[in-house]
Amino acid sequence: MVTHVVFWALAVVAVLAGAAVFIVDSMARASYSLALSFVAVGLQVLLMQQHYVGVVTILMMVMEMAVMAVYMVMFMGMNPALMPMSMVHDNRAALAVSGGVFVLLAAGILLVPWPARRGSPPTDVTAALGEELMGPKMLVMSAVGVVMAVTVVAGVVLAAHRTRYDRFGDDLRRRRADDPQPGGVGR
Amino acid sequence: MSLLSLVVFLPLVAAAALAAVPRLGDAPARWTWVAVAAVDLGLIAVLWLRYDTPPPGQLAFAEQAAWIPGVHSSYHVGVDGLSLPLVAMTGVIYLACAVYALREQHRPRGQAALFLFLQSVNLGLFVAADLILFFVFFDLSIVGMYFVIAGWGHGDRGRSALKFFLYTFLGSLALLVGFIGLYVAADPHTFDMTQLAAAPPLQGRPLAGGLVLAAILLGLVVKTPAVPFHTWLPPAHTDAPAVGSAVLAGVLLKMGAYGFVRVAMPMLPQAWRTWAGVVTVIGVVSVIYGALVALAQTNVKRMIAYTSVNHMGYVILAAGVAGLVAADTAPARGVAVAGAVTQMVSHGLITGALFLLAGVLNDRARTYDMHDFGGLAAPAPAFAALFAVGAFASLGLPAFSGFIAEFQIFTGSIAAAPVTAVVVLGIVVTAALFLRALQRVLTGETVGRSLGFTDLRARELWSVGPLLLLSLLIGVVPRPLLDVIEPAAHAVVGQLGR
Amino acid sequence: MSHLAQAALWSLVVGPAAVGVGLAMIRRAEPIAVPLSLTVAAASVAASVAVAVARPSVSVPFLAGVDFALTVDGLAALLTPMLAVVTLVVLAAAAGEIRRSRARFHGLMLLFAASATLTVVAATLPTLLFAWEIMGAASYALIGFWWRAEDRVSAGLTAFLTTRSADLGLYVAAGAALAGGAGLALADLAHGSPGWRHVIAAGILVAALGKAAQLPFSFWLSRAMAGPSPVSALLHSAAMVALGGYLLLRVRPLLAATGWAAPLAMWAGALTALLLGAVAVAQRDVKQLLAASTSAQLGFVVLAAGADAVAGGAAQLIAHAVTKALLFLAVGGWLAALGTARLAGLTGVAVRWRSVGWSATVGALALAGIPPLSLWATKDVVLARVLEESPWLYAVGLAASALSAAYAGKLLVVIWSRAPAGRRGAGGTYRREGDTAGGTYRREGDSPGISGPRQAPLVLLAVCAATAGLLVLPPVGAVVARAVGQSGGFHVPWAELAISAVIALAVVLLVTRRPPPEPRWALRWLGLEAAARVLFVRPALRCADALARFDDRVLDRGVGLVSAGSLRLARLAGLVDDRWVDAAVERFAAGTRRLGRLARRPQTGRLHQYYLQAVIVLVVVVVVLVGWG
Amino acid sequence: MRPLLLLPELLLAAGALTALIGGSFLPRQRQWPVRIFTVVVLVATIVATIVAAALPLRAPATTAFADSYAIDTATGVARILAASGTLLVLAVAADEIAGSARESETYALLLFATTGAVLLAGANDLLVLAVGFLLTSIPLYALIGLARTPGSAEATMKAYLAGVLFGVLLLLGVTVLSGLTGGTTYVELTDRLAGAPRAAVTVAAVAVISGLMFKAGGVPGHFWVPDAAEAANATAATFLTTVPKIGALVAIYRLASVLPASSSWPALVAALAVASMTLGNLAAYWQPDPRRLLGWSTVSQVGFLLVPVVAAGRSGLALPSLLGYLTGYTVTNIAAFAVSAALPRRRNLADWRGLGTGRPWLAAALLVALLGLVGTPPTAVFVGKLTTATAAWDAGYAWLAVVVFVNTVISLFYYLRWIAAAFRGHRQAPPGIGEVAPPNEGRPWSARLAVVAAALSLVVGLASGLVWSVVARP
Amino acid sequence: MILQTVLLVAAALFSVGLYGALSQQVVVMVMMGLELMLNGLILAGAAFWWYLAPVPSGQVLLLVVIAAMTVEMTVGFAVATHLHRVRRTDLTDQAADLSG
Repeated sequence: MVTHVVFWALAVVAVLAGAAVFIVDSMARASYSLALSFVAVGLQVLLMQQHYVGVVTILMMVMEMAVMAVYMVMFMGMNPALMPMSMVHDNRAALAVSGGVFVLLAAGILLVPWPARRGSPPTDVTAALGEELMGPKMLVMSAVGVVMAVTVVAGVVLAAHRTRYDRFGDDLRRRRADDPQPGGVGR
Repeated sequence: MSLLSLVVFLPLVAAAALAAVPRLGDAPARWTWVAVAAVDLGLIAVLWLRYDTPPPGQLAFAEQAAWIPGVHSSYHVGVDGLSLPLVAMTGVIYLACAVYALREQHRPRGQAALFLFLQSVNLGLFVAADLILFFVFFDLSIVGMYFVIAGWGHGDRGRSALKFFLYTFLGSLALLVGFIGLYVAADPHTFDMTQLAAAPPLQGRPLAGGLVLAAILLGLVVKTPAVPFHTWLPPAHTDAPAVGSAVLAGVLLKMGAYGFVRVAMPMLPQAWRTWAGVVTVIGVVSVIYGALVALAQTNVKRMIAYTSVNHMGYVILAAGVAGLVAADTAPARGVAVAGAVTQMVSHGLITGALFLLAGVLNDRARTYDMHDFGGLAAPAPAFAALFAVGAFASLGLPAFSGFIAEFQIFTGSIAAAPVTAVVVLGIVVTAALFLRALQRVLTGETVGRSLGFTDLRARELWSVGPLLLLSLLIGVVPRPLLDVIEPAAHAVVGQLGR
Repeated sequence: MSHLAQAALWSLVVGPAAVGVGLAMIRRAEPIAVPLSLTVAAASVAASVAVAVARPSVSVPFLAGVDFALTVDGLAALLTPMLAVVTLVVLAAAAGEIRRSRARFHGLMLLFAASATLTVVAATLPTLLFAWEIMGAASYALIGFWWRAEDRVSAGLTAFLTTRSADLGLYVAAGAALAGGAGLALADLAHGSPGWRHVIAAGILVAALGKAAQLPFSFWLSRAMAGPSPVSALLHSAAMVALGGYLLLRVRPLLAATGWAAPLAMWAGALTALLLGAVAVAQRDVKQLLAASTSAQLGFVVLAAGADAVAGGAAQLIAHAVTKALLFLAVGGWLAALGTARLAGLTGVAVRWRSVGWSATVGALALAGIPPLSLWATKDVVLARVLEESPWLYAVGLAASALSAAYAGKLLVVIWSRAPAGRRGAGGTYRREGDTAGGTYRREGDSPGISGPRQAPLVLLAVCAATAGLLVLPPVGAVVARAVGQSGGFHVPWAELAISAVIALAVVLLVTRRPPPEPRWALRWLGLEAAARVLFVRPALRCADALARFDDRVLDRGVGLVSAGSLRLARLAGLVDDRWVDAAVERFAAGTRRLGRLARRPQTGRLHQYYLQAVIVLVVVVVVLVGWG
Repeated sequence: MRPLLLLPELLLAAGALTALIGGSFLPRQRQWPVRIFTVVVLVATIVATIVAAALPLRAPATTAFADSYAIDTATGVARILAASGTLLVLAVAADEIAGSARESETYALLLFATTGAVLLAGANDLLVLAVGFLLTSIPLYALIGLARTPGSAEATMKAYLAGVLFGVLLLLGVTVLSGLTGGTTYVELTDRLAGAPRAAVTVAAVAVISGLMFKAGGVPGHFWVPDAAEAANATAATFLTTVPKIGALVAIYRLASVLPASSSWPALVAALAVASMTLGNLAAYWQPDPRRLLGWSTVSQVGFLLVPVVAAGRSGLALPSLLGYLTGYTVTNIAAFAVSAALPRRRNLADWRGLGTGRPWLAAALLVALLGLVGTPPTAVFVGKLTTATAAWDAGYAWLAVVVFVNTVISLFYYLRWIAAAFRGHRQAPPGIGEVAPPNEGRPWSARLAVVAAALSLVVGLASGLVWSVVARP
Repeated sequence: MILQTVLLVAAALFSVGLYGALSQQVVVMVMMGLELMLNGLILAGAAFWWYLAPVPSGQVLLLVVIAAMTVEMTVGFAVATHLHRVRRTDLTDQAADLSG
């Protein structure tokens, strides 16, 4: 019973917060409400006995949204508090399409004869997950590792316009990196 | 590498060499072309001498090597009574073109390479015994001819070339669809012509057979060309260079007609019998229509182009009649098919010669319009004589190959299907239009561009003359040719009976 | 049979043909042209006599199951020497008349003669057709020999087109023969399967009537007069026209076998003899007169073929050949001398040039059927045979012979009457009538006056013309009859001979008293051209009217109407070709291009629109698949 | 487990990291050792694959990591193709980015993306599929962005956002499938999907397949392709229109053969194929920029490449013809891009006038490449088109074969526009890139690559018997 | 609280996210929309795991989804930065030169 109440509360929070992302008038607030929505979902996941995943979700998203807020202010140089913004286009079409998608999904969800539950959850879900990762799904995880590395490279290549050759000279002979503002690596 | 492959690929090798050697002068390039063409013709002569008729359903000088085993397609070549005459005709025409082009000023090296390439492709098509091989050569010929027209043509050549390419390429793809249909229907799957002819697929499946035949017919009819798929022909001819037109009319058109007797009839006998009436009608219409439209032309080249529609119409007619299987008409239909093959050879020689002569007109006077000439016989007697001979040969005068071909087609068709007697009207119209052209261009007072018209040069004489001489030879002594053709023709008729 | 004879037979055909082609093609042959051609002609005279005696027959395989076969049967044995002789004589005469492009002229003549010979000895349909068509083409080249004059070339065109359209009959006949199963040998045609036999007969009949200028094809003959007179001399006498009749004589068993063909041929011949005789009477131009008389005289040959009077027919052919050759050569000489072909312009020529005059007179009298000259006998042998078939035809025949007497008399009167002064002016009026023959003879640069060498052949021909009648009179007649296999043996119809002799004499005398009438319909060759117009152009007109406005101005365009009508059709076809068929393709291409522009629309460059499109596409796909699957 | 079976993938990934790190110690002008190293890595990959395939000590087809990765002919061919494709692309890079600041990183990214493509091709597990998707996509964004031009930035943004959306779709499909079956490996799917609710399976199938269509660059995930092809530098353009497609199409094939027919996936794939080829051809019709034209043409090629997938499981020809076509497509497409890379300043078809006289070899390469893409015999793509169409017909999709050839006719037109321009007369171009081109106009390595690749496409076509014997291995 | 209800919530989140992705102009906001869609995906995945097949691989799937999300976002920031640096804009509509 309690779980039901909690679940519904969280559901309402998640969806409303999600909607708020596109309603509030500053990016900072938008990111906070997105974080809120994620937290709510994470809690729901916890409700469904998946502690590890739920916690990971919550932590990761809180961090990410913090990063995003910082990013907004730093790079985009816009002051979240002051700058009201509503930058939408084709609003009606967007509403129609997303509404239609929701209707379709709902219809599907309600009409599809979902199969019965296969087996029962292991006693220690997290441990089982660990074994799965180290066992049959090792390839997946190692590939994910590679993906992380690639992400770093790609991110740097795209975001950082100053290369090592700008900092240390074409032959990398320069002792001190010359950076526009002090405090880079190589100090 | 046996003789046949040598015949096919020698020009290709020469073409590659010509293309690769950058510092080669113009004169050497031209003479290389002539030499290679001559050697190839010599090899073909050897081929002819060593040829003896293979048993029905088999090929002489056959070679086979695996190519795409996955789809049971192989490099399989060989000749029989249907292909050997066309191979010989191809060699002759290309040699004539090589001689004619000895004075070519515009990028002769490229032209020589291109034409040698085309020669290989055409020879390959006629000897191919595998549908995919056939298609490969069929398509490459289109590509080569596109560059001939676009590169050495005149007038609105770009557009004509594009039109030619799109048109015939569409046809070729329809052909490919049909081939795949044959492959899928065959059991076991194969692209091999001899196997397909030996055990024709789609027997007893009228709908599928009809559709596959329709695809193949579309491809062949566009190339042949027959009404109403011929509209690429006049512009292509008008804007093509003389040698290009000669090859296009002399050899390339035959690919379509050859496909009828080589692919469509033996491999889809039942469907062919079902639709023979349609084919016959197409043939009759092409004959009459082509003749009438030609009669209306004042541009010599367009006129000759339309007579091609008329002449190839006879071939289609014969092919269609061959399918009208009736009780005791087999011999007559055999005569018709033999006439069709003869017609391919004869039309190649005669029309090739006529186009080369038309090229002389453009070379001297930069026009093809009859009204610009008059009394040409006075300044250019040799031209006049050859043109007159060519015209009479083309209108089916006895003692020329055209008569042999058309007489067989007429008698065979009339005997097999009396209705087709109407096509004899075609030869009257043809006669009328050629005599009109002769009168306009050659006779009367010498006026217009005829003034100061220089007569044929040696290279022109030696390229056109032999073609007409050969036509005369066939017309007077047809047996050597017919002895080769007739067995194969009757074999085709026999296959149609299945 | 000896190989020698076979060689002679081959040489008879191949020799002149080869030499002829050589002369016509090689430009530097000018000086040797005349001697060479005369030699060849003489040689073929010898060869022809040889084959006539030895009766060889040769053959080589030609087309599928049918040989290229030559054979000399009795009929051919009669005609071959005649053909060779006439050719030789005409060539000899031409040597004096044609001064420029001799090589081409003699070459073409030899080719023409060779094809004629081949026609005579042909034993199979393909062989016949082979010779037949080449003969037509050669006649085209000869009639249009002076190619600088457009009208002569188009006259040749008319002749060739008319005869070739008739030749279509032979193509059809060949097809029918192949289907008939009896083979393509002329001798076997009669044994074809009954159904096809009729087609064969019809085809051959049409072709023969066309070549023989019988009704309704006669008009091309009058245009053919545009050629040089030696050409007319050969073409009208022995070679082309005559062979039309000859073909019917060859295939008479076939005609008989069908039952309807023989009577049809008889009536066609008889009517031609009658009507063209009337035409000849009405002509004012001597060449036209002779042309019409050719048709008329050949009418008797066709009549003979139908009536199975082979001997008479053959004799008639020969007699007419020599007579006509004689007359044409004589008249040609006069034309060359006077520059006019108008009868009025020829008054008294016989008085000026005696020897030629006397030869021509013999010819004319023979033509008139005056005993004991040749045509008198031959014609009446035929008529006697016809009398056994039907008296009506005999009556028509008699009338026709009376008419021939009339026009021959007319000619005689003109050439012997005293000439009024100032005749020369006639040439001018003559030219104004539109026939350029007279005007153009000057161009050939011939000297007026008939030179010596020209007279010898005339005399020779005159002798033949006088005596050829012996072919049907004892004792030779019996031999001939046996030779040609005349059914019913040989007998001389003295009664008919007498009757026709009387009629002929009477008519000639009558004509010398008062000139015969010249009705317009006859003067205009029975309006055959108009008839051709009605028969061929009307349908063309109707189609053309349906297709486009085809105005009446075309109706004035004379004989070329058939081609003119189809010309219009053809232009329309060309139009259709460019406007519709082509346009369809173009439209397809244009449609594709438009689609090409359309296809670039979705790529707006705005990301959220890509999103929208993608999502919508997916939603649609899902809905369709779930709903449809 | 048997990680050694993944030696080629390991080589690629490790090589990428090594190139990255090694590059960071090299002076800017002397980064060529990294290039050499990359070449070595790729060659090693190819060799390893061939050796592994040749080794008799295992059954022809097997799986690694508990059925999550398939080692079979398809994977082998994909490894070889991807590696050799990247190898060829390096020639373009040798001209274009030699001595640029990001050269080493570029090589690293290329290797990473290649790894991803191979991973996609071999994926026998939905999760591996998803990760492979990420691994191919992310380097591509960086590669597109390498050229720091506004255009490339825009193309990067579009490619990225499109990628994310379709990634989400892919994950959606994966989630539903694994939720329905309680498993992620294809083996489990095959067993359990039969009984699963059809609608759900269909939705999942649509989601996964269209997610992969983003990598393949076909409808509906095609929007980024022409932009990237036009705006990115030649190296990236050549690479991303060639190598990722290999992985994606093999992946689609594997997945399709797992899905139950009840989800009517053949209809879906057939529809996507027709849409891709038609849209690509029509949109390419009027492109003035050769690079963009090629971009659209790759869209249409994807359509042709999807045809054999339709026949998956119905015709024995399906997989061999797909692999054969992929082989031909790889070399031919690289040849075409290499030609455009060799003369980077000619960004308008009109600029190509006079190529035939000025640069005959390059012109010949262009001719062979474009006619090859049309499918003119005897080039490799012709054999591909022939066999794929045959496979489709064999599987009962005769109409699809007809559509293929109708589209081929349409495609002919725009290829001919380029060819005609290249072979028409001499070229009136703005001075500076006139007929007497400054030596730096042409890029030697790209030109050589063009000729070599064109020759290859001819050879592959003529020696298709040989190729077939490889791709048709059990 | 049964499968369908949870899925409905997930669907709601998904659709809201889709709306955002479709309607927003700022790149980062579009990214947020996409994240929201992934958010719904996580919920759905969890629900599937719990109600249909509580096997470990389902958990791995969720991890992969989360990883994907993080990775995509990281690259997203880089892309946005790149775009902002090169074109001085962060609006998708202001980067719409390539078209046709």
